[in-house]
Amino acid sequence: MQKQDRNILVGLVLFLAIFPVLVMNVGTVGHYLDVMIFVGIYALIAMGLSLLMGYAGQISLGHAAFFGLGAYTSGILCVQLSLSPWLAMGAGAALTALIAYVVGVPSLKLKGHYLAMATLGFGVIVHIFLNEEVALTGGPSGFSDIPGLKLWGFSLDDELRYYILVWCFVLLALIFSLNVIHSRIGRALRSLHDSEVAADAMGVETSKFKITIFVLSAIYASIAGSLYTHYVGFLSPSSFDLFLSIKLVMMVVVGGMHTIWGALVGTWLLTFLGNEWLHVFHDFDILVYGGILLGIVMFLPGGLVELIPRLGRILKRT
Amino acid sequence: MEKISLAGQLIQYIFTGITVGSIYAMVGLGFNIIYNVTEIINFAQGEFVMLGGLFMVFCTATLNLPLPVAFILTIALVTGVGAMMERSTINPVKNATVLTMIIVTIAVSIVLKGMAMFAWGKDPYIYPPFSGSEPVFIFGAAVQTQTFWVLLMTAVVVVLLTLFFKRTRYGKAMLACSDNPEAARLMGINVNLMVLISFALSAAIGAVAGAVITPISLMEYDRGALLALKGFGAAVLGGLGSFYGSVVAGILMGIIESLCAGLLSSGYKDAVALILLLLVLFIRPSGLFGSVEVSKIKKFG
Amino acid sequence: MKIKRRAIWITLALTISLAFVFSCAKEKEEKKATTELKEPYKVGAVFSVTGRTSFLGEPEKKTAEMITEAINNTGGINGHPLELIVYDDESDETKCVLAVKRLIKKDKVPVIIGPSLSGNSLAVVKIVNDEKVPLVSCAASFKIVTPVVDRKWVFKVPQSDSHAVLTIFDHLIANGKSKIAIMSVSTGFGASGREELLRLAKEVGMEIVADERYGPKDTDLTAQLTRIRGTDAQAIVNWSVGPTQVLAVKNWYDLGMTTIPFYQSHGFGSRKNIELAAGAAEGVFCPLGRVNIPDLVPADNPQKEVIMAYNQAYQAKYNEPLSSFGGHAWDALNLVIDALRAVGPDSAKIRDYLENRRNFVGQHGVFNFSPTDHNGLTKEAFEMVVVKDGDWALVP
Amino acid sequence: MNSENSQDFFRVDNLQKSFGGVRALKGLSFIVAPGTIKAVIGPNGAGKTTLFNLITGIFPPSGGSVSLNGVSINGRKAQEIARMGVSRTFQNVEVFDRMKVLENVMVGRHIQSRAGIISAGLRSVRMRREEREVRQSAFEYLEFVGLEHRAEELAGSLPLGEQKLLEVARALATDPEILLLDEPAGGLNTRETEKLANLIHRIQDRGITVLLVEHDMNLVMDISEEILVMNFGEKIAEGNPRQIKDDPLVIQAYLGEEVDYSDL
Repeated sequence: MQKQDRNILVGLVLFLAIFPVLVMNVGTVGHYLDVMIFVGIYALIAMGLSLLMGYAGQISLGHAAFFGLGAYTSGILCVQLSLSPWLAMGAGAALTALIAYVVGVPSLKLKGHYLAMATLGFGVIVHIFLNEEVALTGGPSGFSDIPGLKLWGFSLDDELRYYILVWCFVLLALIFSLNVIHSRIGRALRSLHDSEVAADAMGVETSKFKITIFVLSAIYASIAGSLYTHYVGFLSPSSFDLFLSIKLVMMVVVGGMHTIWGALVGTWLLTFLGNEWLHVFHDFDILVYGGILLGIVMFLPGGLVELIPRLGRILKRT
Repeated sequence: MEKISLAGQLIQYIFTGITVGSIYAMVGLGFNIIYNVTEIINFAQGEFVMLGGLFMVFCTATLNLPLPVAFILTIALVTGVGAMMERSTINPVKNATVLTMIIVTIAVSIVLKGMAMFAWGKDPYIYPPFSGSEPVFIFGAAVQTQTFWVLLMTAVVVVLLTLFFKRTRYGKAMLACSDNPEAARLMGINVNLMVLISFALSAAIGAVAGAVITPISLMEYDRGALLALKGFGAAVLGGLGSFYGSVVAGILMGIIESLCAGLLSSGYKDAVALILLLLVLFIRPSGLFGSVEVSKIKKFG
Repeated sequence: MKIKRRAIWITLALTISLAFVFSCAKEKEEKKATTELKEPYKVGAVFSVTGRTSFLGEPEKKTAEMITEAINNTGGINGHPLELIVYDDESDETKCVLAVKRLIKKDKVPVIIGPSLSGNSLAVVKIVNDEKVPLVSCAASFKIVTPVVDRKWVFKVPQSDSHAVLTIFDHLIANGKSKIAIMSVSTGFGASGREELLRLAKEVGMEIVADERYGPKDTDLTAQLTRIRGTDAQAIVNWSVGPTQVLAVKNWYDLGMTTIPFYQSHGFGSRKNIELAAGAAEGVFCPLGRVNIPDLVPADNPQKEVIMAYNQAYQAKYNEPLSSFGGHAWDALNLVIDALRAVGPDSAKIRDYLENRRNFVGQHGVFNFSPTDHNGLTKEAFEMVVVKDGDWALVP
Repeated sequence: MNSENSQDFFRVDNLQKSFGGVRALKGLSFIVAPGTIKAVIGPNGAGKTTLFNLITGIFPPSGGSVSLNGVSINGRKAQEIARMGVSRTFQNVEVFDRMKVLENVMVGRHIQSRAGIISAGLRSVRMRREEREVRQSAFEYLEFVGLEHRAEELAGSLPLGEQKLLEVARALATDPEILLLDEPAGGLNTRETEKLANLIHRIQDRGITVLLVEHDMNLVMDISEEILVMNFGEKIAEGNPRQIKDDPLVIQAYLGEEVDYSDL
């Protein structure tokens, strides 16, 4: 891991540690801990997407499907087979990885917009499947009463514990991703971006790594799905539709897709905007949301993380 | 009433499929025009259709304009929206990747949706069909007269587009842009203007689609996204860049959906259409009529 | 270019700040209206005001705000002003979960009404049970309140789908029909209705000859109806809300299928739908809560008075026709006000009070809650009506 | 290195390529003996770069074959050919602009390392050891071409001459048996060219066979043991520098130009 990354990581951990202390006893923001749990869940997916988009250079408009597959596998195995939630999470990840591989091999041969359409189509197909297989998934009415998570007999049902759990997962995935980025695989993927011919001539197995990253990002999404399931305790297909896929891509782009930190920033901003801060606008919120998004992508095409060095320069000047 | 015969059913499915498919085709055409000039997939394309329907509501019900006037005014208004969108959001952004531009269009679609919500509320709207509401019976299949308007307008759009691209100076210039924007610029073509025209033209086609489909299917502020999805499917299935491809693919998708809903399973009709689309892509990675070479030249991401 | 850019930035910033100021001002105004002598009673509400099911949440929000205003103008609840805190879940489960948590944690409300959707209600059942805050849902699914042991803190005011299905089946049987085709939209509402149709059809011996589904944004249902035309269905029952239910009626009419009677779910209960169908809805049956048909309710019906009052007040304030969904908010909020008046803002006491409330006359029926029934309605809450001359008429 | 039969080390047989109707290579055959330096020269458009692109698998040949140590490599993917021991540099420099200089060379070590995604993500002991080794050897290659002082800079920020050296280091890092240099001296000044000649000799000293395309005749004459002259996609002469200098066909190929070696 690079020094810079390590510093940011330490900063993030400190922030995460202080955050609950800061907000929990303040009435008006006491529920921010909840929002942060969802930020964590979506950040997990966004990080995988960031690897896929920013590093492997592939787009996916179907990641809500992997999120949903993880969530539903967890939910179904726990409720119908009374499997341990942790086992179910693993099973979900394995199943999702398998499906991602099967879908990824033919899809990743496609380029640009065709790949976008293929992943989008896959996402919609999974969504329809969740809607129609009523016997298995409960159909559009969803299914409820999914048990919460337990760890060594500890029930993880209060926000603080779940917050810690979710962000532990996020940090682990973050460290894993940073390690991958700074390994031969990350180098191979970055080299691909700069010059595909040269990467080829160095013996870099382009398609193999694209699929590896695709599967990895699907596994992240699946684990996020399991965490979502056990927190909310209720599943219905509408939580895993095309619009979520698009929103996830937006999170990555708004944050800045050329670094994995961008995914965290984007997820954090869009989740808080969408769920919290725009409520003051009442009915106007959709317009403001669209406007903010438009402003960011138009004027900061590299995402919000672009602002940080700029801010640094301004601070230095003063 | 009597049971309908299987043949009658089939005819009914195909008519329904062609009607719905024509709309997909028109949305797909809109995608293609912008894509050809800019390589951007404009996800606000569905919003143009929505606006087409709702501006018609405004013109006919609120302003009480006669139908032809309302129709032309609607197209003019939506074209204006398309042009404004290009000037305010696409044009000012320089040096952005195609992916960023796609996100810009998604953001615009959210804003347009929000504006429509304010102007018209969330209820669906409808206005009477262009010529009488009594259906015509063909071989036992009931066909709404509006269906003929949809087909007619699709045909008119296709013919006018062909004439535009083959015969007019601007059309030829736009095709040149699509082949190679740099070369076009060097040849003295105002690429900037061509991009503007492409958005205006797409918006106009979207408006036509919205205006003719609303009497059949109603229209409300958040209908755009799903239409955009289907239209994108048609554009990709036909092969991005191919106008005839998206018309054929759009109608094909409509018919497959309708046949599937009628004969197999109505719940899975969209899934079946999409699975077929994916299979086609896996076998022919550039769609039915797309050129492999062209898709290689185009940059992305 | 530079100047242009700056202009766009400025416009953007101005718009946002203006909207911000505007909405803050609005909030303050609301606050001012409720500052009275005694401490206000808070009631939380979560409705789907925007998003794909905004047609549920919007009248609900309007109704709830209207009632709040009215009660505060007449001295509040035992002198306490009522403070209604409405959040919009945008028809989204995650947002709904967050909104309910916010109501409990940030706003510390003792009781919550809503959400509008069954899925969203089910998503928050666990939270309100854990937090021990009573919730009066405005969504229909019977799952929200079954089994009652696991749903101790949850009530719901809309009639269950089973009530509507039974009303329709009664009418079908009375008219000698035994083979039906069903159509349903693939959303929570449609799926729940479909489940009940399939389940209850078996019980009453109704044969289902076609079971068609469609998406909530489909533009044409001709294919599904044509397939039904190919069966020997004696009636069609359609279960959906929103534009597709109008589409179903229009396509049914256009296909010349009017000889096969068409039944809509109770989701059809808005006059707008009849207008949108533009004549095609003539002869369509549907079971409706009495709130939808104020003029048709006989004068001796216990609900007549409250329904007429609500109807007049709503039309006067918003100048738009009533929808049955607003009625759910009326029932939920008035039940809660009733409880607050009796026991004050104490979650546990409100729950106990609601569970034992009998003979509460509401918009959608006379509620009789009990420890085994957190809905409190029967199929008598529905009247079978038919569209006649562009308006509702009671089925004789 | 397999030098038992020098005929079989690197062999190009009747290699052909047409683009559309244009025949860029019309049946070219030659061999490269192990451990030698061979140059390919010819006027612009003679098909030299096409030859390199066919050998390294950037596009498939239309006919004929290429083999290394008796194993056919034509028609394989570029990555596979790289793994078999053929590495190259590019005429229009293709360094990884946004990566550090050292990282560029580390990509060159790609096929010499094997950490998979799991051991990479978990930073297993083995992976860390491997990573250290990769970094170490990459640094050695940088030292070899004399770029060690630039290790931490972005490759895109280097001047052209250093980018060319970087490409050489990166190509060497793959441990090739044969190294293809595509106009390594293009855009270099005299001093840099001298250093380059020295570098190519040192590469040869490591036992690596070198095949280069070059316009700088002084360099070519100075370092190569054999020269292949091409024109219009065909071989017109082959031999040692002295033979080539005197070959009438070569002189004819450059007719209309001054017969000046520096301009050939």
